[in-house]
Amino acid sequence: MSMMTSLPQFPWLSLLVLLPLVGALLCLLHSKRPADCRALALATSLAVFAVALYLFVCHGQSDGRWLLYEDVAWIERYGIRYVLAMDGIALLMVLLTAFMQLAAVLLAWRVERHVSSFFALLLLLEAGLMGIFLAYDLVLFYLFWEVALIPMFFLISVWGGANRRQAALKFFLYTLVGSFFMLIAIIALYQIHGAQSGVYTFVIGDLMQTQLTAAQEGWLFAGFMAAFLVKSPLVPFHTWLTDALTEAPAAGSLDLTGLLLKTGIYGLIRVAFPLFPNATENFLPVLGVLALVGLFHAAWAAYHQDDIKRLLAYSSISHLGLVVLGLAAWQLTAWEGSILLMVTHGITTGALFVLVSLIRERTGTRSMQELGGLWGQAPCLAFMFLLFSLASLGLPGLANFAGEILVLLGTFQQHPVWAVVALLGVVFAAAYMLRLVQGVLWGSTHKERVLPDLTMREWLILLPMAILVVWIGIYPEPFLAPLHGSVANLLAGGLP
Amino acid sequence: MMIPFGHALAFAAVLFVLGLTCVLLRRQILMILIGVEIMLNAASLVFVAASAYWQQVDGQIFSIMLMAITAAEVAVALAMVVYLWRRKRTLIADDFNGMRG
Amino acid sequence: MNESLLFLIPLMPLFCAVINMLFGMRLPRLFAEVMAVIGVASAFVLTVLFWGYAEGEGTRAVLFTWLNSGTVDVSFALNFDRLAAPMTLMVTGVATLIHLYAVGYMHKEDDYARFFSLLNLFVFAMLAIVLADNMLVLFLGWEGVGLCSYGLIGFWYRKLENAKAGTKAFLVTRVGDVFLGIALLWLFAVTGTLSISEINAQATSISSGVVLAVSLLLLLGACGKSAQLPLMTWLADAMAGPTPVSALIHAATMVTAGVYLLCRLFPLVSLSPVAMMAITAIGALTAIYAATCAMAQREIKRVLAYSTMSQVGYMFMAVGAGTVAGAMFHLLTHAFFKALLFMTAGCIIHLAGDENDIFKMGGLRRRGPVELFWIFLAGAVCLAGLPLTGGFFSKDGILLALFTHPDPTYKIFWLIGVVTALLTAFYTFRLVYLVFAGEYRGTGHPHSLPLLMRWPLWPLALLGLLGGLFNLPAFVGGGETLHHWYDDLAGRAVTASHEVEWMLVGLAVAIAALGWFAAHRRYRIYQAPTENAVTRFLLNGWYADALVDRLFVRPFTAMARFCSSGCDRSLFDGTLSILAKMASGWGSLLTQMTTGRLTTYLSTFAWGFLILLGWFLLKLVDGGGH
Amino acid sequence: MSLLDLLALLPILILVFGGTAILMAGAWYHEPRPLLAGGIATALLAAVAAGLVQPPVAEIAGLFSAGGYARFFTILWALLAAAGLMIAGRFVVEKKIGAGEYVSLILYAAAGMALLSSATHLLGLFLALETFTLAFYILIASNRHCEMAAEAGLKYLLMGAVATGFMAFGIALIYASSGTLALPEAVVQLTTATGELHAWGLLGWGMVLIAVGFKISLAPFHLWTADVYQGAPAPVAGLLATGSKGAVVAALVGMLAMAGPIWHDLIDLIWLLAALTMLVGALSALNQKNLKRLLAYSSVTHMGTLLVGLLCQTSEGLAATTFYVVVYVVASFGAFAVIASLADKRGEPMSFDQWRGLGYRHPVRCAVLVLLLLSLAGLPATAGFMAKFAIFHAALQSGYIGLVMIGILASVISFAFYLRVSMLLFQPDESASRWHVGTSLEHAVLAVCSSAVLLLGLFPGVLFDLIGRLLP
Repeated sequence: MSMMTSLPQFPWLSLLVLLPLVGALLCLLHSKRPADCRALALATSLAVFAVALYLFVCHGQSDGRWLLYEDVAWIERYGIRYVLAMDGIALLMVLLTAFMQLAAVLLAWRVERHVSSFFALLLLLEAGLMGIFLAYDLVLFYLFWEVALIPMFFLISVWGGANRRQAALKFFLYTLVGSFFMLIAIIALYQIHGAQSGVYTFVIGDLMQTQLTAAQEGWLFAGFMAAFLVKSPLVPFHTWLTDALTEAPAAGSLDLTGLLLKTGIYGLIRVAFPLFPNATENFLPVLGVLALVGLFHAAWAAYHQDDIKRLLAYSSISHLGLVVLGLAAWQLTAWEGSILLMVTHGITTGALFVLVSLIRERTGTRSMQELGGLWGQAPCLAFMFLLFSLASLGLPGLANFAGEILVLLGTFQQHPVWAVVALLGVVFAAAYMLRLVQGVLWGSTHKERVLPDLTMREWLILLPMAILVVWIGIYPEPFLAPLHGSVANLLAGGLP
Repeated sequence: MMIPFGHALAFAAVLFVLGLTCVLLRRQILMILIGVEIMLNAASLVFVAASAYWQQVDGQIFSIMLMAITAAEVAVALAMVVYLWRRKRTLIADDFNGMRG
Repeated sequence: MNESLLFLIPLMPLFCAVINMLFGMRLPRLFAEVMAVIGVASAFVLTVLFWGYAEGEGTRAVLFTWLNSGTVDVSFALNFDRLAAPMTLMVTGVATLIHLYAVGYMHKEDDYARFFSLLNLFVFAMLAIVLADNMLVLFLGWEGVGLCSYGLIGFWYRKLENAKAGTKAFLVTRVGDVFLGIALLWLFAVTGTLSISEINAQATSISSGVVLAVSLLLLLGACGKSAQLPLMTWLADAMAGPTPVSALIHAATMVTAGVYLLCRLFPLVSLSPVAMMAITAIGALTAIYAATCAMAQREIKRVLAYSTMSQVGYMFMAVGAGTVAGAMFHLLTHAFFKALLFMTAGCIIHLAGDENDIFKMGGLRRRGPVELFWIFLAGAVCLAGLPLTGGFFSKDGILLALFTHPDPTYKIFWLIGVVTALLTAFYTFRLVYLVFAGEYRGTGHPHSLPLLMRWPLWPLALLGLLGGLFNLPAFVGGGETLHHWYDDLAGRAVTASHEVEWMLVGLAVAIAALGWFAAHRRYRIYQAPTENAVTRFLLNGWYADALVDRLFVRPFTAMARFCSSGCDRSLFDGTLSILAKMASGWGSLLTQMTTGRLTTYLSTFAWGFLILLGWFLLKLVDGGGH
Repeated sequence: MSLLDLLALLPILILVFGGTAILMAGAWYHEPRPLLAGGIATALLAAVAAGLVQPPVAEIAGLFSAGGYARFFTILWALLAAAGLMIAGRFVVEKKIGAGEYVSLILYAAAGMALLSSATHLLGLFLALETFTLAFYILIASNRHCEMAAEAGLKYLLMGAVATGFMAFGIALIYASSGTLALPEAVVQLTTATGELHAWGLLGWGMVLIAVGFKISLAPFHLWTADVYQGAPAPVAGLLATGSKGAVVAALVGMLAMAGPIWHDLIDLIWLLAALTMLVGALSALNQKNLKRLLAYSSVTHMGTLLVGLLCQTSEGLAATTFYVVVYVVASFGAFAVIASLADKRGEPMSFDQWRGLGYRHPVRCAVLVLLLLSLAGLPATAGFMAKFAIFHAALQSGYIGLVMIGILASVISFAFYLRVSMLLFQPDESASRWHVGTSLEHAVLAVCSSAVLLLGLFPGVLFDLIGRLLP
């Protein structure tokens, strides 16, 4: 760590956080000219993506050490530091964020009300997410953690569906309750560490050396888990997600499912597990069981939905159950699979949300009862829908399978029963996804509806996603390579 | 003759409670104000008694200040009473209940 | 030649599928059709060209790393060996013929690009199964064929029943896939590799319990794809797809993938006698179950579907009896004659004016081209196992293997096999009579048959009839070519005295004749079908669908409703709204205290004062205690 | 009282004499704007004086401290008074309030608050408290065109009078038991006093607590708050919600900082008060349909949180409390300033029906309001978060886990109502009417408040360091 700080280097990580912030500000300043705002948001997202891509290309291989590390004193009274750090996992999440953000901006192109605010919020959200994935000081982490909520709250509550206000409040308060527990745990850990070593700091790497009694560790761990598991989301604390995802505007759903959900799991990986190794070890079996419960519960509930957006929301929960299961297995392959699955789930489910919003734009409904026969009317749209649905149900050769099979292979070596039960979930996934496809694509076409096929802009959103889905499906190596070192490191409980 | 300190305190306490009771039980703004005056006087009494007990002047100074404050307060209060009477033609405290909840 | 070129075999169909998928509708129809046929035909030609690679130990080719994480290191690799080569040849060959047939069959269909790209994609996926070097590539193909089957069954998606049949097929086979998946995970956990040849090599060092468990899991996986009990309900409904699809996927290739899988992992599976017994039992039960069902079906394609199930049951029995060569032999001949039967059935349906019900056919011998009857009959005699046909030899080999199995229990399976053969002969000729004999009973107007639907039947008819030559048993002077080709992969060598063999042949001939005779008696002259409990029971496939519905579907949907409405809506959201209501209830209670009346406000002073005094007294009492 | 004392008292003197001068001038000169400008100038001058003039003595006449801590709050209240006058301009002109009286009362109130924050003697404390209370009696009812203002004035007056009674009697009892009015001693003596005297003294402190509870509206003495804030004109309510409460808390901080941890006997009581106040305030705000009332209840919650900080008695807790006071003052005053800046002939926008969709009519000010509300809620990256963080940190360090949990519960509920308002502002509603565009002075105040909230949120270190050095 220290040797990284000694080298003055270009603050790439700060750039990742600041660029969207600046973009957001500029958007607000141009509130009278919506067209400029769109261009501005797109330019900013492109710039962020370019930076992320550059970092990805430069640091595609990781030996587990920090790829980049920035450390500045911030609030000295409390020993709070501005520490941004990136390892292979963060790199992947940053890349995903930048990529999804591009899609979100393009998707939001046709937003008509309060364009500048919409894009400003979208960019603010990106800044918050980047911060979450990069922060290595707990207070900084918490700050970004909460900051990311606000834009999402307004995106839902202003631009959302019919039930938007209730959904937005539920989303915010639910996650807030969890994160408050985390705040308390952060402060308590800080005090314990300070009292022990005399050094008051919030930097995760330093706090890892705290000597905790079993009880202390358990309580603190519980505080962190409250935040991360609500965000993940863990059954039974998941109902905020289904409502929020259902009501959010298209770009909001995309970011929510593709990125914001991942922050919870990322928090587990980056914060909770390394800080409390013993409590983690004790909790892992419970976590695995909870993940399985979530996986099945959500899959079942998804099967019952009529609103396709809600169905997808449940499918997200189910998939994340598998991700958490992989983590709970505490095994290299499973972890790498989990992280890969996070990325691929972001892309596939994100794309499905895009498609749902396109369908909604065209038909005015999201109810499966009223949809159907889309294949005959908008074949390209329908093809994309089918492709991403298949990816989502874990068809080999498409992206999700790569992650899923790694999770299962890894998990089986530690907990065969978990893996077997999780595999049953695969049938469930097929059941609800096929029901979705059947309800939307097949059946007789509604003659009275005129459905234009994909436009240029929509191709621009979906095509890169489709290419990625196939690419990761058959050649995930570039996305796995940065993980090897970092994951091995985290599993060994060492400092990067 | 020296009145025992305890007696003075007890008397003042009774006076204070009486004043408070007046404040609580009467509905008339003026009567409530009178109740407050009684409470303040009880305080004055304690100050004077304590001043004597501790052989200091601090308490007496305080009680003089208290009188001044009371006077200022009464002045404002009476102006308010007049103003309210002009507006609403009532001096029952509970009639002023336009805001609640 | 570079062995990587072997990848051209599966990739050619894939390439053409992708081209058709992306550009098929934009380019002339002829282009799509030619693309589709070229994709498969070139794979066939390549297989022939590369045949030499399969000899000996076969050839392994690696394209690139697929998944690499920790101990997992899986590549896109294929293994072109003696087991894979004939299968590849059969798949590509039959597929080429069926593609040609499909060009004719689909000539009025608008959505041809989707059809052909899916069909090509299917061939790719099937070849992936056949050629897979490791379990994961096999799984890729395994799921891929499922997907294509799904897409093609529901090809005419505007009728929701078709789409539903596709969904059902996908789901039921996916249940099987789960077991295959578990087996895959388990094998990886035990052997540390996913390479099939390495797993087979290490098989002997795996503990017998694990071998048994994995074998049973593999069996269940195979059951799903091959429509064996208990995962057989989807196949009959799958007939909703276009006929070329039924011919290719649901007769010749995909449904035999399960058999192929068991043969592939035979060195592992054969280590567990119990598993072998289970395989035989499943095969036997399915064979007789499906044969009984086939006897009562009214739709021509459903008859053939049940017969497929039944014949695949034979193949399972062969594997269970330990003869890979026998299983593969029957697989090949069955592929030829069943594809032939399906394709002919497509012609028949055309002629009957899109009528499926055999009771509304009849007299078709004179309505269509003359050769059609003979071709169908060629397929039928193969299926019925009339002597000297391909089906006769392959089926007889299996029965022989069962009969000569050292374990006496197998005699029971042999008996079942014999009874099934009788039933098979019966329903086959029932079909022939009902379709071709007598007068035309339907009302449909015949469509013309394009040339492309007629001539691909000939090669198949020849292959079916002469299929016995591939593995002609020694006692009739044959060279057992297939058995020798497989050599060490062929499993148990079936040896029996000539007397036994002749006796069995005699029995088989007798049985076939008996079946024919029974059908002849019953159906030569048309009689209206009888409706009774037994026929209904058989018509509905022993009510298996209803049973599945009761046992699995309904509890599943009930659970879904419970999770969604019961848990999420009522319990979780309900708790939340109770909490919210409580908070706002407390809030309004508290704001009610703000009455707006001064006296209320003033009284808070008194209350505060009283509380203070009370607390104070308490404190004093407490303090007095010290 | 020497000349040096007067020099130390200079900021107060500027406020008082400036106020008196303006009062006099107002008698002859009726043009309000110059008077207001004079008032603002006086307040700013007092702030500058407090900042620049190094007081030669540490204590003024044994009544008030002249230390850095006192000067810090003097600056704060003087600035607050200036801001209060800035946003009151249109109110005074449009409602034809006597500008001289209004300005001078504000300045007197500021003087009272400044004195209160620096009180080191119970007499000084009492006098300072009464000074600004009397000013507020009048200010609240100053809008003669408004029925509610009169009612609010009456309510504040009567409650205040009774509280004064409690305060006076409480102080008298303390004096009786300890024999001194000087602050640290009056507390310290209590620990040594025995028997009856000890009891009387504790009772006295309890009664002072009740009076203080009224002033900073601790539950259950908070009932007047919402009515008075609703009735009082927003510029006055802004001061009332921030200055009058902040000054009392500042005095308590000073008292505790000097007296050290000796409130052991009262800790249970304060614990209860804090918990009750946080919860009652948050819950009461939940169903409000009137922004000013909502802000009133929100201030109740905040006072509860402040009490938690006070309860810690550690330097950590006191620093946190001080920081919290500043942040609360800025954010809460800013919120009232937004209301004041929107007010026009129809009065102030108050009910939620009036606020609905206003975010599309006045986007910038509504955005500022949202920011300030979020700061009040304690969202990270705003000053409110750092304040809450500091309080929770101090409370945890002192072992008040229960209070922290209750505080979190209250925070969650608070978020609910702040966010509801935020949503309301940006709820599409075509019928939302336009309000006043606001003057540049009002905008300046808002700009200062919002940037302060953000800057203190991102770089709180400056203020923390300052407070750390100033705490007595």
